[in-house]
Amino acid sequence: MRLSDLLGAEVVDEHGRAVGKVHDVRLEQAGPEQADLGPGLRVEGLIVGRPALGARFGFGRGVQGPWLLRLVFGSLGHDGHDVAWHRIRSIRDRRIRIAGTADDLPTPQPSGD
Amino acid sequence: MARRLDAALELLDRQLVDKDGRLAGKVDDLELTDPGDGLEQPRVTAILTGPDALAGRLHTRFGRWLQGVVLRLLARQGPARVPLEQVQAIGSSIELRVAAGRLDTGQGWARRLIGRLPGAGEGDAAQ
Amino acid sequence: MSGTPPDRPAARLSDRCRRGLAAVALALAVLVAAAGCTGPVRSDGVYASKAAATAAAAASAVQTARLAVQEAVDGRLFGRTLAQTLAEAASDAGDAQTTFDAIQPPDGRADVLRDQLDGLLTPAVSALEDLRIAARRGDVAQLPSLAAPLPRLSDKLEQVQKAHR
Amino acid sequence: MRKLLEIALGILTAIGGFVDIGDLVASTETGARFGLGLAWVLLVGVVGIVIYAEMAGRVASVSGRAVFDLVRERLGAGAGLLNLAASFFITLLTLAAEIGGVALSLQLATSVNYLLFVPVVGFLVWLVCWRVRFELMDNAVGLLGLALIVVAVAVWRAHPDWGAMLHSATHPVVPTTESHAAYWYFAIALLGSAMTPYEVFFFSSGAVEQRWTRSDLLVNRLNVYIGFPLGGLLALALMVAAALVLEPLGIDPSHLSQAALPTSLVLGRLGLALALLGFFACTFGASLETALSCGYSIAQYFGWQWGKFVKPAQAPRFQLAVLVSIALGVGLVLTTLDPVQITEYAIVLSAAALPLTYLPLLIVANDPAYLGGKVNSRLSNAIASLFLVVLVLASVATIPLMIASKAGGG
Repeated sequence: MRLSDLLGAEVVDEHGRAVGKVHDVRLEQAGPEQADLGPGLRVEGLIVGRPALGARFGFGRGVQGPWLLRLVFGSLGHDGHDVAWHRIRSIRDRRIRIAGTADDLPTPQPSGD
Repeated sequence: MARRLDAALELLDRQLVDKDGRLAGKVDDLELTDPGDGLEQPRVTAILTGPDALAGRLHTRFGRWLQGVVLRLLARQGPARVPLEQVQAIGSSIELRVAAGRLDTGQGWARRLIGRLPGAGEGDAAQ
Repeated sequence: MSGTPPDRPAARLSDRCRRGLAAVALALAVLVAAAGCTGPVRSDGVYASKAAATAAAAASAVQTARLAVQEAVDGRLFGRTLAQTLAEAASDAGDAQTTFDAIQPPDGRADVLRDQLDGLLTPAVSALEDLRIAARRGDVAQLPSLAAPLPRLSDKLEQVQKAHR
Repeated sequence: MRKLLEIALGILTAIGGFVDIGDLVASTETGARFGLGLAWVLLVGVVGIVIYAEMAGRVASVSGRAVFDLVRERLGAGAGLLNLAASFFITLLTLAAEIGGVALSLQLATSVNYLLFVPVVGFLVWLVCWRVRFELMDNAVGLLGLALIVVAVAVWRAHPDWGAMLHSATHPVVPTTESHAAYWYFAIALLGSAMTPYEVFFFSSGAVEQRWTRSDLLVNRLNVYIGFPLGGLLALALMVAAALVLEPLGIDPSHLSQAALPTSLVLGRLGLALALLGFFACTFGASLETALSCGYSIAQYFGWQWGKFVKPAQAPRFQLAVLVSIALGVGLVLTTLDPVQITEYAIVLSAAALPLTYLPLLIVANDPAYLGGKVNSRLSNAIASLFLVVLVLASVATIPLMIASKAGGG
């Protein structure tokens, strides 16, 4: 499987209602932290919802930037959902069904490494 | 606290730099283990780089067609794989432990072509 | 078109498509009209403005030639640069005349204007051609006499341009 | 002492390298048709390129990464690809115009048909890109471009009425012989010629080629703040020369020969010889810059090794991209499409695409991940943001104006 198979996939909740599209995949270091990447990276969860152009430009992470651009792009902040991997019930060619419903999903915090 | 990364935001499209500081392509996609029926958490096994990996990200007919064309053009089966163990560090670019020559990043045909011109010098020893 | 009657949603869709296509077609028509291609010209006003533009282009070529000849006579130009400058001026004037003559004059009044302008373009183009040939041969001495008619021609061309802008 | 020499050389190169075929055509044509009515746009364009070139140089010096590499990282692969396609097409068009410009300069000096020179020029451009060291190439061509100073000398020696000129520049008015649409169309063309995207690609990639680091930020700033404005003065000199000599005679220049007439009128054959050298040098230099920029943008998007600081065999796909771009440029000129016409389309399309280049650059120049403490100051952010608004407006207005003014012909 490839990361691009998850990106853009359609996520629906247990009632079949659309939650949104996957626009990022959160990875975590599997196992204790060793030199650099050590045992590698594991998928911790999916970030679902409208892509945050502002985040892409780095407004969420330390970019103060000209206020004009923050005004225009900054506002497109994270309004997506953070879907932990263990909530996923099935993945079939770019359509992901999860347990529970959209509103009991936390909004994603910036990964802030 | 285990380090956390947003794959698309902080890995995808980042510049790969080999151990000699030479540029070795971009992170065009990531290879994950298949969750299978058990739906275990997929692990990142390798970084994929090359125009065909890039084309694979366009989940449209055009993307698949482009991927086919690029593969035939570069006469290769699939994108170049950079196993995750060869990644030294992740920052504003991705430093690798290995020389770019060792990675089959599709430089071959271009290097043979350019190498014929006078004064081209020799490529990396390993290529 | 397939014979099956379109069901409700498809019909609504095709209405929207038809309206969309109509809007696009209209926009394209406006764009083409605004771009003002040199097809047959209907109203007299447009013909006059074409005449004015042609007169301006010809006057520009004639003035370029006059300036170049004056500089050459004063020993300020290289022979080859003079030849190139005059060759371009001659071709500009010639192009202006051919483009203008290709336009169909819409009515009698336009015919008068056409003859008047052609009366200036033809001598201008031939004078510039003679200058180009003399310059390419390098005999600078002949240039002043060949350039003699240019001042009158450029003044008259500028009058035509101002009158019909 | 060596540092002083390096700074002086950098500034002189920036001056000589500023003007290209776009500036040559745009400044001369606007001077002849509008007098100094569009001089203010040249000033705006120079301020714009100064602000953004300094940013590009700073980003490259501190992060070691060139503009297009970061464009993809910031916009993502999809938007990055669209940006690449547009920027590459415009840079290729500019490359063709520059190669055509070199051929036209040679034609003007020899009266031999320019088409015969085009393949030779193409080969020479490739040869220099392939073999000549970056600094040597950049400095040699930049210094030769200084020959254009002769145009400014001609304007000085013509003893114009400086007061009247200043007045007409500060109180721009659209001549009765011109339509407003044409006035604003040429304003955009002039802005496009001053801020052509390849200048930023080349300037930032050049900083990496010359291995600039934080310690070179001073050289970068001096080059840009002194070199570019003085280069802009050369473009202004071309405009004033046309306004003084061509405009009163009603000459609408569409050939390089007409652009040289004012200088030879005042300074005679010596002036003409230097002007021809200046035309040749600035278009040849710009041909090198655009050819390399074609290679830079593609290689940086795909992450291939690029640059002349490595042996060609170590950056084969970059060198191939440069070679193919030059071949395409030569091919485009050999279609006998008038190079001045190609230039006009190149600078107008540049104007339409300016935000594509400058938005990502402005964003990266504010990102501490790349610049650490060297991010934009509040002042440069304010000016740069103001410029971005101007660029977006110009970009939106380009196509409608092109139609309304029938590409300036109206």
